Amino acid sequence: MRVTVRLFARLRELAGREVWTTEVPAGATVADVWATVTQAHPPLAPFDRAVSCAVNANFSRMSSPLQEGDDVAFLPPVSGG
Amino acid sequence: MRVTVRLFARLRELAGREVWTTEVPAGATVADVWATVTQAHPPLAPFDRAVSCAVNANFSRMSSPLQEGDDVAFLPPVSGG
Amino acid sequence: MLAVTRDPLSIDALTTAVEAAVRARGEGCGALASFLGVVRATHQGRAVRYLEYEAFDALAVKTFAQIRDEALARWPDAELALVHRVGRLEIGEASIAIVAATAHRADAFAVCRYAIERVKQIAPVWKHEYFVDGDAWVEGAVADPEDADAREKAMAIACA
Amino acid sequence: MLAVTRDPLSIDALTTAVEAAVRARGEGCGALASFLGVVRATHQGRAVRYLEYEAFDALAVKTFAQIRDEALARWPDAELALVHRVGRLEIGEASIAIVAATAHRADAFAVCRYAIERVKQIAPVWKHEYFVDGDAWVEGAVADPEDADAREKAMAIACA
Repeated sequence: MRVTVRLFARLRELAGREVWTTEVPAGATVADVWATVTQAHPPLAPFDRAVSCAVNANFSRMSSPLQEGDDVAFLPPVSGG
Repeated sequence: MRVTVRLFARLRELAGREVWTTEVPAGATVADVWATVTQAHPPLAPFDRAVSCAVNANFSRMSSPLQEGDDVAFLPPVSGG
Repeated sequence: MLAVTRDPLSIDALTTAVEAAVRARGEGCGALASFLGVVRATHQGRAVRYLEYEAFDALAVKTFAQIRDEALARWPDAELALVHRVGRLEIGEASIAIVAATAHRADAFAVCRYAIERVKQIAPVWKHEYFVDGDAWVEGAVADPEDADAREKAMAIACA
Repeated sequence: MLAVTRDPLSIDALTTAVEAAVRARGEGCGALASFLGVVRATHQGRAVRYLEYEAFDALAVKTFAQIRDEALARWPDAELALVHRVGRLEIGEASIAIVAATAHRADAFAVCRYAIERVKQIAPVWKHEYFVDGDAWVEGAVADPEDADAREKAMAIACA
């Protein structure tokens, strides 16, 4: 199935890309998508334990299973305010 | 010597007057002026222990001696904010 | 930035002034905390029509300066603006505006809170409430700007 | 009153909206506490040229709504406005404006403080600092809006 991947802030800068679609196996989780992202962009790997994720603009868990067409966002540690 | 007396808020309302001049003996203190005020306006007497005072628009003590021409203000408990 | 006025209050105007004052002194502030006291529609169950505030203007401004001095003695990087409105105030209108600026937010909240506590303790300002069924002067603290206990109480509340 | 914007922020505008919202619900608020985060001229000794803030807008607004819900669960009489600015911000400009309204002042300060602490914990917003001699992303908390420990920490700071 196809999902959209979206990176923000330093993750976006390190990967050199912001939004793209990718093919993942049926039943894939957010963590599976993250694994493909870090494989393609090794500089993101250090964020393994510091990344937050959102599916369709709602906070999610790395263990959440995805649906066809989901929009999966990865967020580095935040610094608003 | 002559001093100006000035009342605020509820003191002014109870006395029915706001600013006037009065004659006090040389060496009189703020407390002496207050005594003449409460004598002339008995409804103010209950404020004996709750009145603050200012001389020439600076907070003062009831025991402070006055000078000719001083402006003596009496302030009921405050409620700003 | 320390005043008694008959005009409506604006936090934005005070913010601009305070931010500029702190920046002129050095690095600038990173945090501004503000307080606005507003006329409520009821007081202890009674329906309020409007309020009238009265101040001893000259002494009030000196009192605000004392409060600012006290705050800066404790928080040297702070700046403080404090304006009290007097005259007739309708429901929803603001009676007091305080803006405190510091480098970091914890201090900004503390300075702002300290200022409003001190105003309520010592500022020569009086509130006269006009209800649907009568009116009343509000009488709170006996103002004594030298009272160290009151000052410490305000500091304890601010730094809780 | 919960938004991400590229425009300059105004506490006065939020104050008007919040006061009206609370009044529409009942007696109105007596106290409004506000917070404004401002760009400082230096950060850890380095001279700042400007900042850029980036947000995940749609998620940020939902996060602000969660923060408001959390605040209202604890302070049912409260109302909260929260706007974060994004894009390029110059020194002295405000990045975030928060206005909290309640009946009484202690709660207003607490709600406002709670909101800024929570924003820093969970809002999907990022600060990119541009110095005279380089630039850096600022990375603070790992955002987890379900983390009860973080929520309790923010509450403890707010209610100290």
